[in-house]
Amino acid sequence: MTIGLAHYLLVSAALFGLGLLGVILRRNLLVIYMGLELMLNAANLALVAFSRFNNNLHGQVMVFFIITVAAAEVSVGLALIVALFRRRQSTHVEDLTSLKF
Amino acid sequence: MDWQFLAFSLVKIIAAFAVVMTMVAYSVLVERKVSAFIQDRLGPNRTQPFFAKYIPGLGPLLTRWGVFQPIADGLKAFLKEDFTPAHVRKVYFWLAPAIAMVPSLLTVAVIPFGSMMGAQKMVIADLDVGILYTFGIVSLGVYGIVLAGYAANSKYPFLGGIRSTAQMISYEISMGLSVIPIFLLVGSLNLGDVVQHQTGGWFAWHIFRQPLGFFIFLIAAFAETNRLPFDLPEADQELVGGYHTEYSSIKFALFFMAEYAAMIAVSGMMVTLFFGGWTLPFLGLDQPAATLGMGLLHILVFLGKVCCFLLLIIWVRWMLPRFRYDQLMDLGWRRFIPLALLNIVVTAGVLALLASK
Amino acid sequence: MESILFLIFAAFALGCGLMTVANPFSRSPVASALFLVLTMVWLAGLFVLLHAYFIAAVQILVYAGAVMVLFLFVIMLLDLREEELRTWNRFGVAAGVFSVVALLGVTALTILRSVPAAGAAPQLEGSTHALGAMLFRQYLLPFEGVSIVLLVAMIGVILLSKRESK
Amino acid sequence: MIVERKPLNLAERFYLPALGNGFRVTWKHFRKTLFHGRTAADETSGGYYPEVPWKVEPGYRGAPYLVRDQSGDTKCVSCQLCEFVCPPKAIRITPPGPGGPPADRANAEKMPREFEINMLRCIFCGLCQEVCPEEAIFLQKDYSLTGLTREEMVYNKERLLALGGHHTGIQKWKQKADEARAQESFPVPG
Repeated sequence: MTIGLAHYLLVSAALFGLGLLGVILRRNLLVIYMGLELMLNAANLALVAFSRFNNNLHGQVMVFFIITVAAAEVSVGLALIVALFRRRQSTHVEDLTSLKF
Repeated sequence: MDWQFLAFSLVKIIAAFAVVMTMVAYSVLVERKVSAFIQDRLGPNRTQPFFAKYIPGLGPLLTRWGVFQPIADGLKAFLKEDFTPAHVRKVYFWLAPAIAMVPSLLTVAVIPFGSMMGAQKMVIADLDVGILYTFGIVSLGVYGIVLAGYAANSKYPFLGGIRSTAQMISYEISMGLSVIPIFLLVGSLNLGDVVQHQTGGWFAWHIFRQPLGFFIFLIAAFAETNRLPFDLPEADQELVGGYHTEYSSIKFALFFMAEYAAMIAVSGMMVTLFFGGWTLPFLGLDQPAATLGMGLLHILVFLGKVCCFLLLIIWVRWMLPRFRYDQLMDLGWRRFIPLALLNIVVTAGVLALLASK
Repeated sequence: MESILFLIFAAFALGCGLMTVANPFSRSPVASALFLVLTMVWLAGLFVLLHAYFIAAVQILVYAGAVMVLFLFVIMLLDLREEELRTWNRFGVAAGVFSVVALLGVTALTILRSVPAAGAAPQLEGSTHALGAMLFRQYLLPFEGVSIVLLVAMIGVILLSKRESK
Repeated sequence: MIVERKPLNLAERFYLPALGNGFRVTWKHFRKTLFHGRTAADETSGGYYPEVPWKVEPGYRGAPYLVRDQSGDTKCVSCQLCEFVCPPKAIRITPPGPGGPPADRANAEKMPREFEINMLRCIFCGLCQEVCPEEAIFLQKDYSLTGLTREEMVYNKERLLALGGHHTGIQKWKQKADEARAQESFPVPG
């Protein structure tokens, strides 16, 4: 069996699905955030695979940018979660319903 | 994937592992001896197997030097009661010592510890992104400590874990920035190329071209290995041992060995990056070895340099008092990161000027 | 050899990913974070198989070494208790799982039906040098843009985490 | 008290004098020990412990033992003050009780039937010695108490008396009176 682009894409899609599942099923904000990271990583895998099988580096450059933006996003997101925790003493999504009516 | 490559790699891995573990054991002994001498004591000088006293001359001498002490220490670590407190988070508690040990051993994989032996390059993995790999692995080193702090489920280890997370993340940045000028000079991330670039005369060593970079790397290395003056995660007097307070027996020994293995790894990095790796600028020792003897000599040169750095790190422990936590952070973020950035800009500028001429 | 490695890495990455989001043994966020770290590491292995060494190293360095440590740090700082098992909202869960499965099915179908890409025989070596040249020539503007994003994030985090002074 | 912190000069801000001093001091001691073989143990007591017994300085608080008076009688009168004051509860006294044996000397109502000190619990604080009205228990100079079992480390009356010995020199209250006198003129004039 030779491993082709399709295999990598399938793995990537499955990982993306897992991340989405985490976002939908879990209720701890931090774990939801981890689900988001998983989805970003799935996208990275797909991009690197495209880059490899199309014989150019554009995909890898894109992954580089994604990793950078993800790092920035995580730092801001975690700061938000910490700020939220200071006010509400909780990171559960059900406890954060002020905007719900 | 040919089998010859696999076989040679396996041999190299086993040899490197054996050498590193022996060095770990004996650097503990050296640390004890050096600290004893600095504190007007003699250090371990009694441990001896039953046959040692029958060897005329040599036996008592070895005993006095404490040569058998690491063996006794190791035995003791294995035989002591392995105690798991009731309140710990068990899975993480058992996982943490192993995780602490692994990264420092993995780092050794990319360090070229010799030139050639026959047709074999004396490096376990000749990676093109060697230095990035190293930093990646080093950045994993924090997990062992964080997990230990979290698993112990009591306040001192917890504080140690929190402290070490912040400390290691902070100093990783200045450590990474401090070596970038080296790679501007060399033009490759491969550590073998870095060593090759430092051949030809004393002043080819990067310590003479990047003294500031070396200085920052050295200090960051102290912080990354949790050695005094930056041993805040352990901080015996404040945190009663920090993250390994709750550990006993072989698990504690693993943390202990991890610290020394990290010291060896970081010394190896310093030697490779700034002190010419396995080269010596005379007797033609800076060219890849043609004979087996020369190859062996190169490995010995490398080990000798590493030992010098180990001695330095050990000595500094007894020389300087511990920094306060805010001083540590201040030093990392407000002094070293700007300095390292400045170093990069200046080096890049000089290189650009030279290239444009 | 490569296909065996691919299978191993992919299986472990997916397994660890599953343990991240739906760990049957523990709901603690620490367990999730640790399995996510493992997922990242296995993904880095996949990147190596794709000859993207630089990206693999950066993946370990940034994701496993910095981002996830930050996660752990925050979890420890907030001292979160385990997520209580909730009374499942049956409809919500069913809808969620259904949508995920549907999305996956559509994607998988698309992938399997697609014609193989042009350069199905890969030759590319992910050399750091070429990547750097590309970043600093063709992608210079986005590169600088990302640095500004990082700066803004840094300022934002400092503002967010500062306690309000009276 | 407010400690004035002098502003550091440039070299001090770079930790240079600290590094220099640190190296000088450590090197001095290192050299002395390694090349001249002089250690702190040599200088204070002449060598290392098992070969050279440790010199016990006056005022050292070792193991507490019971003492006999000049005529060989037990000084302890079983008042149980030491048992009461002992912080780690290492002392256990069994009093003779209503029908118990009488004291073996004059001027004493009773004496302990059994007097035990658990040396594993004892913290050598000296409170028993201080509180004892009869000066019957003294912290002596024994510093290496060893045993193979826990039971062995509980010293009973006979053992304590045997180890304590006769203290003919110790007169009731004499020492405390001397101490009090010494306190009056404490910062020695001159």
